[in-house]
Amino acid sequence: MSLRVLYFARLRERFGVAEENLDFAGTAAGLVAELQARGGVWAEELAAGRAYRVAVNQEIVALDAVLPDGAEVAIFPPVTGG
Amino acid sequence: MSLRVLYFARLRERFGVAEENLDFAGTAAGLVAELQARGGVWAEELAAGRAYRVAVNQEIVALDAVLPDGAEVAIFPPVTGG
Amino acid sequence: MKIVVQTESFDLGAEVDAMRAGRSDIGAIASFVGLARDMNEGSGVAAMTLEHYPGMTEKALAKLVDEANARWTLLDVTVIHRVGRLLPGDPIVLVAVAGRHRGEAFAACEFIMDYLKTQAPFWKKEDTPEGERWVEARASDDAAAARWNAS
Amino acid sequence: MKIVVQTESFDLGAEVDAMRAGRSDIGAIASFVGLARDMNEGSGVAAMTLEHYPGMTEKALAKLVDEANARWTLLDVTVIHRVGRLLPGDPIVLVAVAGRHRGEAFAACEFIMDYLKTQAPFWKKEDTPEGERWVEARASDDAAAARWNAS
Repeated sequence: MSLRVLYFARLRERFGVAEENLDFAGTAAGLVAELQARGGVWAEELAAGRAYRVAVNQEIVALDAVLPDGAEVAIFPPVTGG
Repeated sequence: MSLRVLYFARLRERFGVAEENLDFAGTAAGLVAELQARGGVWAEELAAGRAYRVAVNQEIVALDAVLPDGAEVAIFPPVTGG
Repeated sequence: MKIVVQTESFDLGAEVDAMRAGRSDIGAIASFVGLARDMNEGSGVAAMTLEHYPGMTEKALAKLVDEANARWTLLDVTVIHRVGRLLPGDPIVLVAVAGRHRGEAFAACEFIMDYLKTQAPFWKKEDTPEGERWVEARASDDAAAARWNAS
Repeated sequence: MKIVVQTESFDLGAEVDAMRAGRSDIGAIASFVGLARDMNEGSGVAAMTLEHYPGMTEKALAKLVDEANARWTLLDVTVIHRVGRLLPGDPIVLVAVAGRHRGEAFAACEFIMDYLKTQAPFWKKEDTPEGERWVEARASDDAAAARWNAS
Protein backbone atom coordinates (compact mmCIF):
# COMPACT_ATOMS: atom_id res chain seq x y z
CA MET A 1 0.00 0.00 0.00
CA SER A 2 1.46 3.31 -1.05
CA LEU A 3 1.34 6.65 0.76
CA ARG A 4 2.61 10.10 -0.07
CA VAL A 5 4.02 11.56 3.15
CA LEU A 6 4.64 15.31 3.61
CA TYR A 7 6.51 17.14 6.37
CA PHE A 8 6.18 20.83 7.21
CA ALA A 9 7.92 23.60 9.12
CA ARG A 10 10.29 22.46 11.89
CA LEU A 11 9.79 18.77 11.03
CA ARG A 12 10.61 19.33 7.36
CA GLU A 13 13.77 21.20 8.33
CA ARG A 14 14.94 18.70 10.94
CA PHE A 15 14.17 15.62 8.81
CA GLY A 16 15.78 17.27 5.78
CA VAL A 17 12.93 16.02 3.59
CA ALA A 18 9.69 17.67 2.48
CA GLU A 19 8.02 14.65 0.88
CA GLU A 20 8.51 10.93 0.34
CA ASN A 21 6.58 7.91 -0.93
CA LEU A 22 6.24 5.04 1.53
CA ASP A 23 4.76 1.55 1.46
CA PHE A 24 2.74 1.23 4.63
CA ALA A 25 -0.59 -0.19 5.77
CA GLY A 26 -2.10 0.63 9.14
CA THR A 27 -2.98 3.58 11.34
CA ALA A 28 -1.46 7.05 11.66
CA ALA A 29 0.09 5.91 14.96
CA GLY A 30 1.62 2.89 13.19
CA LEU A 31 3.17 5.11 10.52
CA VAL A 32 4.59 7.45 13.16
CA ALA A 33 6.07 4.46 15.02
CA GLU A 34 7.74 3.26 11.83
CA LEU A 35 9.22 6.73 11.21
CA GLN A 36 10.35 6.98 14.81
CA ALA A 37 12.18 3.65 14.39
CA ARG A 38 14.48 5.36 11.90
CA GLY A 39 16.25 6.82 14.94
CA GLY A 40 18.13 10.13 15.15
CA VAL A 41 16.03 13.24 14.52
CA TRP A 42 13.05 11.00 13.65
CA ALA A 43 13.08 9.36 17.06
CA GLU A 44 13.62 12.68 18.73
CA GLU A 45 10.91 14.74 17.00
CA LEU A 46 8.27 12.00 17.10
CA ALA A 47 9.02 10.83 20.67
CA ALA A 48 6.11 10.34 23.04
CA GLY A 49 5.19 13.67 24.55
CA ARG A 50 6.31 15.73 21.55
CA ALA A 51 3.50 17.73 19.96
CA TYR A 52 2.81 17.01 16.30
CA ARG A 53 -0.27 16.71 14.14
CA VAL A 54 -1.20 14.22 11.42
CA ALA A 55 -3.45 15.11 8.48
CA VAL A 56 -4.85 12.53 6.05
CA ASN A 57 -5.96 13.85 2.68
CA GLN A 58 -5.70 17.36 4.11
CA GLU A 59 -7.87 16.82 7.18
CA ILE A 60 -6.38 16.59 10.68
CA VAL A 61 -7.04 13.10 12.12
CA ALA A 62 -6.61 11.31 15.43
CA LEU A 63 -3.67 8.91 15.70
CA ASP A 64 -5.89 5.82 15.54
CA ALA A 65 -7.14 6.78 12.05
CA VAL A 66 -6.57 4.05 9.44
CA LEU A 67 -4.65 5.35 6.43
CA PRO A 68 -6.42 4.70 3.11
CA ASP A 69 -4.38 3.43 0.16
CA GLY A 70 -2.89 6.26 -1.86
CA ALA A 71 -3.49 8.75 0.93
CA GLU A 72 -1.65 12.04 1.25
CA VAL A 73 -0.41 12.00 4.84
CA ALA A 74 1.12 15.11 6.40
CA ILE A 75 2.99 15.32 9.68
CA PHE A 76 3.63 18.76 11.13
CA PRO A 77 4.03 20.77 14.35
CA PRO A 78 1.04 22.50 15.96
CA VAL A 79 0.06 25.41 13.72
CA THR A 80 1.09 28.98 14.49
CA GLY A 81 -0.43 31.22 11.82
CA GLY A 82 -2.68 34.23 12.06
CA MET B 1 -31.44 80.08 40.44
CA SER B 2 -30.99 79.93 36.69
CA LEU B 3 -30.68 76.86 34.48
CA ARG B 4 -30.19 76.40 30.76
CA VAL B 5 -32.44 73.52 29.69
CA LEU B 6 -31.98 71.64 26.40
CA TYR B 7 -34.26 69.12 24.68
CA PHE B 8 -33.23 66.65 22.00
CA ALA B 9 -34.69 64.37 19.37
CA ARG B 10 -38.33 63.36 19.86
CA LEU B 11 -38.69 65.58 22.97
CA ARG B 12 -37.35 68.64 21.13
CA GLU B 13 -39.79 68.02 18.29
CA ARG B 14 -42.82 67.37 20.48
CA PHE B 15 -42.13 70.28 22.87
CA GLY B 16 -41.42 72.55 19.91
CA VAL B 17 -38.46 74.03 21.75
CA ALA B 18 -34.74 73.15 21.67
CA GLU B 19 -33.55 75.30 24.56
CA GLU B 20 -34.88 77.60 27.27
CA ASN B 21 -33.66 79.39 30.40
CA LEU B 22 -35.54 78.56 33.60
CA ASP B 23 -35.43 79.73 37.20
CA PHE B 24 -35.47 76.59 39.29
CA ALA B 25 -33.80 75.22 42.40
CA GLY B 26 -33.97 71.54 43.35
CA THR B 27 -33.37 68.09 41.93
CA ALA B 28 -33.65 66.73 38.39
CA ALA B 29 -36.88 65.02 39.45
CA GLY B 30 -38.21 68.35 40.72
CA LEU B 31 -37.45 70.04 37.44
CA VAL B 32 -39.13 67.25 35.50
CA ALA B 33 -42.22 67.56 37.75
CA GLU B 34 -42.37 71.29 37.07
CA LEU B 35 -42.15 70.72 33.31
CA GLN B 36 -44.78 67.99 33.51
CA ALA B 37 -47.09 70.44 35.28
CA ARG B 38 -47.17 72.47 32.06
CA GLY B 39 -49.63 69.84 30.80
CA GLY B 40 -50.21 68.79 27.17
CA VAL B 41 -47.20 67.21 25.44
CA TRP B 42 -45.08 68.00 28.53
CA ALA B 43 -47.31 65.94 30.77
CA GLU B 44 -47.49 63.21 28.18
CA GLU B 45 -43.80 62.82 27.34
CA LEU B 46 -42.58 63.14 30.93
CA ALA B 47 -45.30 60.95 32.47
CA ALA B 48 -44.28 58.27 34.95
CA GLY B 49 -43.22 55.18 33.02
CA ARG B 50 -42.01 57.12 29.96
CA ALA B 51 -38.30 56.60 29.27
CA TYR B 52 -36.18 59.76 29.24
CA ARG B 53 -32.70 60.68 30.43
CA VAL B 54 -31.43 63.76 32.23
CA ALA B 55 -27.88 65.06 31.83
CA VAL B 56 -26.41 67.81 34.01
CA ASN B 57 -23.43 69.65 32.58
CA GLN B 58 -23.21 66.94 29.90
CA GLU B 59 -23.11 63.94 32.24
CA ILE B 60 -26.11 61.62 32.62
CA VAL B 61 -27.39 61.81 36.19
CA ALA B 62 -29.95 60.02 38.36
CA LEU B 63 -33.24 61.83 38.99
CA ASP B 64 -32.33 62.63 42.60
CA ALA B 65 -29.31 64.71 41.50
CA VAL B 66 -29.36 68.29 42.79
CA LEU B 67 -29.03 70.82 39.97
CA PRO B 68 -26.19 73.31 40.50
CA ASP B 69 -26.82 77.01 39.79
CA GLY B 70 -26.12 77.86 36.17
CA ALA B 71 -26.18 74.21 35.13
CA GLU B 72 -26.77 73.05 31.58
CA VAL B 73 -29.55 70.48 31.96
CA ALA B 74 -30.56 68.27 29.03
CA ILE B 75 -33.62 66.05 28.80
CA PHE B 76 -33.76 63.49 26.02
CA PRO B 77 -35.02 60.04 24.99
CA PRO B 78 -32.83 56.94 25.45
CA VAL B 79 -30.00 57.18 22.92
CA THR B 80 -30.06 55.23 19.66
CA GLY B 81 -26.79 55.94 17.84
CA GLY B 82 -24.12 53.63 16.50
CA MET C 1 -6.47 58.31 20.33
CA LYS C 2 -8.86 59.94 17.87
CA ILE C 3 -12.51 60.77 18.54
CA VAL C 4 -14.49 62.63 15.90
CA VAL C 5 -18.14 63.49 15.23
CA GLN C 6 -18.61 64.56 11.63
CA THR C 7 -21.13 64.78 8.80
CA GLU C 8 -18.71 63.48 6.13
CA SER C 9 -18.06 59.80 5.53
CA PHE C 10 -14.85 58.10 6.71
CA ASP C 11 -12.33 55.71 5.21
CA LEU C 12 -11.75 52.56 7.27
CA GLY C 13 -8.56 51.65 5.40
CA ALA C 14 -7.06 55.12 5.87
CA GLU C 15 -7.93 55.18 9.58
CA VAL C 16 -6.40 51.76 10.25
CA ASP C 17 -3.33 52.62 8.16
CA ALA C 18 -2.89 55.80 10.22
CA MET C 19 -2.95 53.74 13.44
CA ARG C 20 -0.19 51.44 12.33
CA ALA C 21 1.97 53.95 10.40
CA GLY C 22 5.56 53.98 11.59
CA ARG C 23 5.12 51.47 14.38
CA SER C 24 5.74 47.74 14.70
CA ASP C 25 4.53 46.98 18.23
CA ILE C 26 0.89 46.46 17.17
CA GLY C 27 -0.08 42.81 16.74
CA ALA C 28 -3.84 43.20 16.31
CA ILE C 29 -6.32 45.77 15.04
CA ALA C 30 -10.00 44.98 15.57
CA SER C 31 -12.41 47.29 13.85
CA PHE C 32 -16.09 47.77 13.39
CA VAL C 33 -18.18 49.70 10.89
CA GLY C 34 -21.89 50.22 11.46
CA LEU C 35 -23.96 50.89 8.34
CA ALA C 36 -27.40 52.31 7.61
CA ARG C 37 -29.74 49.49 6.51
CA ASP C 38 -32.63 49.74 4.11
CA MET C 39 -34.93 47.90 6.52
CA ASN C 40 -35.67 48.21 10.25
CA GLU C 41 -38.46 46.77 12.40
CA GLY C 42 -40.17 45.49 9.28
CA SER C 43 -40.33 48.81 7.39
CA GLY C 44 -38.32 50.03 4.45
CA VAL C 45 -36.03 52.91 5.39
CA ALA C 46 -35.35 55.44 2.62
CA ALA C 47 -33.00 57.61 4.68
CA MET C 48 -32.12 58.44 8.27
CA THR C 49 -31.10 61.56 10.12
CA LEU C 50 -28.72 61.39 13.08
CA GLU C 51 -29.02 64.08 15.72
CA HIS C 52 -26.57 64.49 18.59
CA TYR C 53 -25.78 66.68 21.61
CA PRO C 54 -22.73 68.68 20.58
CA GLY C 55 -20.28 68.94 23.45
CA MET C 56 -21.67 66.06 25.46
CA THR C 57 -21.17 63.63 22.58
CA GLU C 58 -17.41 64.10 22.45
CA LYS C 59 -17.16 63.86 26.25
CA ALA C 60 -19.25 60.68 26.34
CA LEU C 61 -17.13 59.06 23.62
CA ALA C 62 -13.89 60.08 25.37
CA LYS C 63 -15.23 58.55 28.58
CA LEU C 64 -16.01 55.24 26.82
CA VAL C 65 -12.51 55.13 25.41
CA ASP C 66 -11.02 55.94 28.84
CA GLU C 67 -12.99 53.05 30.32
CA ALA C 68 -11.72 50.71 27.62
CA ASN C 69 -8.15 51.87 28.29
CA ALA C 70 -8.63 51.18 31.99
CA ARG C 71 -9.86 47.63 31.30
CA TRP C 72 -7.36 46.58 28.64
CA THR C 73 -3.85 47.45 27.54
CA LEU C 74 -4.52 49.20 24.25
CA LEU C 75 -2.08 50.86 21.88
CA ASP C 76 -4.52 53.12 20.03
CA VAL C 77 -8.25 53.74 19.58
CA THR C 78 -10.18 55.59 16.88
CA VAL C 79 -13.89 56.40 17.09
CA ILE C 80 -15.69 58.28 14.31
CA HIS C 81 -19.45 58.82 14.39
CA ARG C 82 -21.39 60.57 11.67
CA VAL C 83 -24.37 62.86 12.14
CA GLY C 84 -26.83 64.37 9.67
CA ARG C 85 -28.70 62.71 6.83
CA LEU C 86 -27.59 59.21 5.73
CA LEU C 87 -28.81 56.82 3.07
CA PRO C 88 -29.05 53.01 3.22
CA GLY C 89 -25.58 51.54 2.76
CA ASP C 90 -23.85 54.62 4.21
CA PRO C 91 -21.36 54.03 7.03
CA ILE C 92 -22.50 55.51 10.37
CA VAL C 93 -19.84 54.65 12.91
CA LEU C 94 -16.28 53.36 12.97
CA VAL C 95 -14.44 51.95 16.00
CA ALA C 96 -10.89 50.65 15.58
CA VAL C 97 -8.72 49.35 18.41
CA ALA C 98 -5.03 48.47 18.19
CA GLY C 99 -3.45 46.16 20.74
CA ARG C 100 -0.55 43.83 21.15
CA HIS C 101 -2.79 40.75 21.03
CA ARG C 102 -6.14 40.02 19.44
CA GLY C 103 -8.15 39.17 22.58
CA GLU C 104 -7.89 42.65 24.05
CA ALA C 105 -8.41 44.39 20.69
CA PHE C 106 -11.61 42.42 20.00
CA ALA C 107 -12.98 42.88 23.52
CA ALA C 108 -12.28 46.61 23.66
CA CYS C 109 -13.77 47.21 20.21
CA GLU C 110 -17.00 45.42 21.09
CA PHE C 111 -17.11 47.06 24.54
CA ILE C 112 -16.83 50.55 23.01
CA MET C 113 -19.61 49.79 20.50
CA ASP C 114 -21.89 48.33 23.20
CA TYR C 115 -21.40 51.34 25.47
CA LEU C 116 -21.66 53.83 22.62
CA LYS C 117 -25.09 52.36 21.77
CA THR C 118 -26.40 53.10 25.29
CA GLN C 119 -24.27 56.01 26.58
CA ALA C 120 -23.47 58.40 23.73
CA PRO C 121 -26.14 61.03 22.94
CA PHE C 122 -27.06 60.19 19.35
CA TRP C 123 -30.60 59.72 18.08
CA LYS C 124 -31.78 58.28 14.78
CA LYS C 125 -34.85 59.34 12.87
CA GLU C 126 -35.92 57.16 9.95
CA ASP C 127 -37.84 58.06 6.79
CA THR C 128 -40.22 55.17 6.11
CA PRO C 129 -43.21 54.76 3.76
CA GLU C 130 -45.39 55.38 6.86
CA GLY C 131 -43.61 58.68 7.55
CA GLU C 132 -40.78 59.80 9.79
CA ARG C 133 -40.19 57.98 13.06
CA TRP C 134 -37.66 58.19 15.86
CA VAL C 135 -35.88 54.89 16.43
CA GLU C 136 -36.70 53.42 19.83
CA ALA C 137 -33.91 52.23 22.13
CA ARG C 138 -33.54 48.44 22.08
CA ALA C 139 -33.52 46.26 25.18
CA SER C 140 -30.92 44.07 23.43
CA ASP C 141 -28.51 47.03 23.42
CA ASP C 142 -28.97 47.53 27.15
CA ALA C 143 -28.32 43.81 27.64
CA ALA C 144 -25.19 43.96 25.48
CA ALA C 145 -23.80 46.84 27.54
CA ALA C 146 -24.77 45.24 30.85
CA ARG C 147 -22.83 42.04 30.23
CA TRP C 148 -19.52 43.96 30.57
CA ASN C 149 -20.39 44.58 34.24
CA ALA C 150 -21.29 40.97 34.92
CA SER C 151 -17.91 39.53 33.97
CA MET D 1 -17.32 34.64 0.49
CA LYS D 2 -13.66 35.15 -0.32
CA ILE D 3 -10.78 33.04 0.96
CA VAL D 4 -7.28 33.75 -0.30
CA VAL D 5 -3.74 32.73 0.60
CA GLN D 6 -1.22 35.09 -0.99
CA THR D 7 2.28 36.54 -0.67
CA GLU D 8 1.22 40.12 -1.47
CA SER D 9 -0.21 42.49 1.09
CA PHE D 10 -3.92 43.33 1.25
CA ASP D 11 -6.02 46.47 1.59
CA LEU D 12 -8.52 46.37 4.46
CA GLY D 13 -10.47 49.35 3.16
CA ALA D 14 -10.81 47.89 -0.33
CA GLU D 15 -11.90 44.48 1.01
CA VAL D 16 -14.56 45.98 3.26
CA ASP D 17 -15.74 48.32 0.50
CA ALA D 18 -16.08 45.32 -1.82
CA MET D 19 -18.28 43.55 0.77
CA ARG D 20 -20.72 46.41 1.03
CA ALA D 21 -20.68 47.58 -2.60
CA GLY D 22 -24.16 47.74 -4.10
CA ARG D 23 -26.02 46.44 -1.08
CA SER D 24 -27.86 48.06 1.80
CA ASP D 25 -28.85 45.07 3.96
CA ILE D 26 -25.57 45.01 5.90
CA GLY D 27 -25.75 46.71 9.30
CA ALA D 28 -22.37 45.66 10.70
CA ILE D 29 -18.92 44.75 9.47
CA ALA D 30 -16.46 43.48 12.06
CA SER D 31 -12.92 43.08 10.87
CA PHE D 32 -9.55 42.05 12.18
CA VAL D 33 -6.02 42.58 10.94
CA GLY D 34 -3.12 40.66 12.49
CA LEU D 35 0.28 42.28 12.12
CA ALA D 36 3.89 41.14 12.46
CA ARG D 37 5.40 42.58 15.67
CA ASP D 38 9.02 43.54 16.25
CA MET D 39 9.09 41.64 19.53
CA ASN D 40 7.96 38.16 20.62
CA GLU D 41 8.70 36.15 23.75
CA GLY D 42 11.21 38.79 24.85
CA SER D 43 13.33 38.75 21.67
CA GLY D 44 13.56 41.29 18.90
CA VAL D 45 12.15 39.95 15.62
CA ALA D 46 13.80 41.33 12.46
CA ALA D 47 11.59 39.38 10.04
CA MET D 48 9.39 36.30 9.87
CA THR D 49 8.64 33.67 7.26
CA LEU D 50 5.23 32.09 7.00
CA GLU D 51 5.03 28.56 5.60
CA HIS D 52 1.76 26.80 4.82
CA TYR D 53 0.37 23.54 3.43
CA PRO D 54 -0.97 24.46 -0.03
CA GLY D 55 -4.28 22.74 -0.70
CA MET D 56 -5.06 21.94 2.92
CA THR D 57 -4.83 25.60 3.94
CA GLU D 58 -7.66 26.71 1.65
CA LYS D 59 -9.80 23.73 2.74
CA ALA D 60 -9.19 24.43 6.42
CA LEU D 61 -10.10 28.11 6.00
CA ALA D 62 -13.24 27.23 4.04
CA LYS D 63 -14.24 24.84 6.83
CA LEU D 64 -13.81 27.55 9.48
CA VAL D 65 -15.99 29.89 7.47
CA ASP D 66 -18.62 27.15 6.99
CA GLU D 67 -18.69 26.60 10.74
CA ALA D 68 -19.14 30.33 11.33
CA ASN D 69 -21.98 30.39 8.78
CA ALA D 70 -23.64 27.47 10.57
CA ARG D 71 -23.46 29.25 13.94
CA TRP D 72 -24.49 32.77 12.88
CA THR D 73 -26.53 34.41 10.12
CA LEU D 74 -23.79 36.12 8.14
CA LEU D 75 -24.06 38.14 4.94
CA ASP D 76 -20.44 37.85 3.77
CA VAL D 77 -17.02 36.73 4.98
CA THR D 78 -13.53 37.53 3.68
CA VAL D 79 -10.38 35.78 4.89
CA ILE D 80 -6.94 36.65 3.49
CA HIS D 81 -3.76 35.14 4.92
CA ARG D 82 -0.29 35.98 3.71
CA VAL D 83 2.63 33.58 3.38
CA GLY D 84 6.34 34.15 2.69
CA ARG D 85 8.69 36.67 4.25
CA LEU D 86 7.21 39.52 6.31
CA LEU D 87 8.73 42.43 8.20
CA PRO D 88 7.60 43.95 11.53
CA GLY D 89 4.54 46.11 10.94
CA ASP D 90 3.45 44.07 7.92
CA PRO D 91 -0.14 42.80 7.91
CA ILE D 92 -0.38 38.98 8.11
CA VAL D 93 -4.07 38.13 8.17
CA LEU D 94 -7.41 39.81 7.52
CA VAL D 95 -10.82 38.52 8.58
CA ALA D 96 -13.90 40.61 7.80
CA VAL D 97 -17.48 39.55 8.56
CA ALA D 98 -20.63 41.32 7.40
CA GLY D 99 -23.90 40.77 9.22
CA ARG D 100 -27.21 42.42 9.83
CA HIS D 101 -26.33 43.19 13.47
CA ARG D 102 -23.09 43.77 15.32
CA GLY D 103 -23.28 40.90 17.82
CA GLU D 104 -23.10 38.19 15.20
CA ALA D 105 -20.45 40.01 13.12
CA PHE D 106 -18.17 40.45 16.14
CA ALA D 107 -18.65 36.89 17.36
CA ALA D 108 -18.06 35.29 13.96
CA CYS D 109 -14.97 37.40 13.28
CA GLU D 110 -13.37 36.43 16.59
CA PHE D 111 -14.45 32.80 16.18
CA ILE D 112 -12.80 32.58 12.76
CA MET D 113 -9.56 34.10 14.09
CA ASP D 114 -9.50 31.79 17.13
CA TYR D 115 -10.05 28.70 14.99
CA LEU D 116 -7.64 29.85 12.30
CA LYS D 117 -4.93 30.11 14.98
CA THR D 118 -5.35 26.46 15.95
CA GLN D 119 -6.76 24.75 12.83
CA ALA D 120 -5.23 26.27 9.70
CA PRO D 121 -1.84 24.89 8.60
CA PHE D 122 0.40 27.96 8.82
CA TRP D 123 3.74 28.07 10.61
CA LYS D 124 5.84 31.09 11.53
CA LYS D 125 9.61 31.21 11.67
CA GLU D 126 11.22 34.29 13.22
CA ASP D 127 14.62 35.87 12.61
CA THR D 128 15.94 36.98 16.00
CA PRO D 129 19.37 38.18 17.20
CA GLU D 130 19.81 34.61 18.55
CA GLY D 131 19.13 33.11 15.12
CA GLU D 132 16.08 31.64 13.39
CA ARG D 133 13.41 29.95 15.46
CA TRP D 134 10.05 28.35 14.79
CA VAL D 135 7.26 29.95 16.79
CA GLU D 136 5.78 27.51 19.32
CA ALA D 137 2.02 27.04 19.55
CA ARG D 138 0.52 28.92 22.50
CA ALA D 139 -1.71 27.33 25.12
CA SER D 140 -3.68 30.61 25.18
CA ASP D 141 -4.67 30.06 21.54
CA ASP D 142 -5.97 26.57 22.36
CA ALA D 143 -7.94 28.06 25.24
CA ALA D 144 -9.35 30.82 23.00
CA ALA D 145 -10.56 28.24 20.46
CA ALA D 146 -11.92 25.90 23.15
CA ARG D 147 -14.23 28.52 24.69
CA TRP D 148 -16.43 28.42 21.56
CA ASN D 149 -17.34 24.82 22.44
CA ALA D 150 -18.11 25.60 26.04
CA SER D 151 -20.81 28.15 25.33
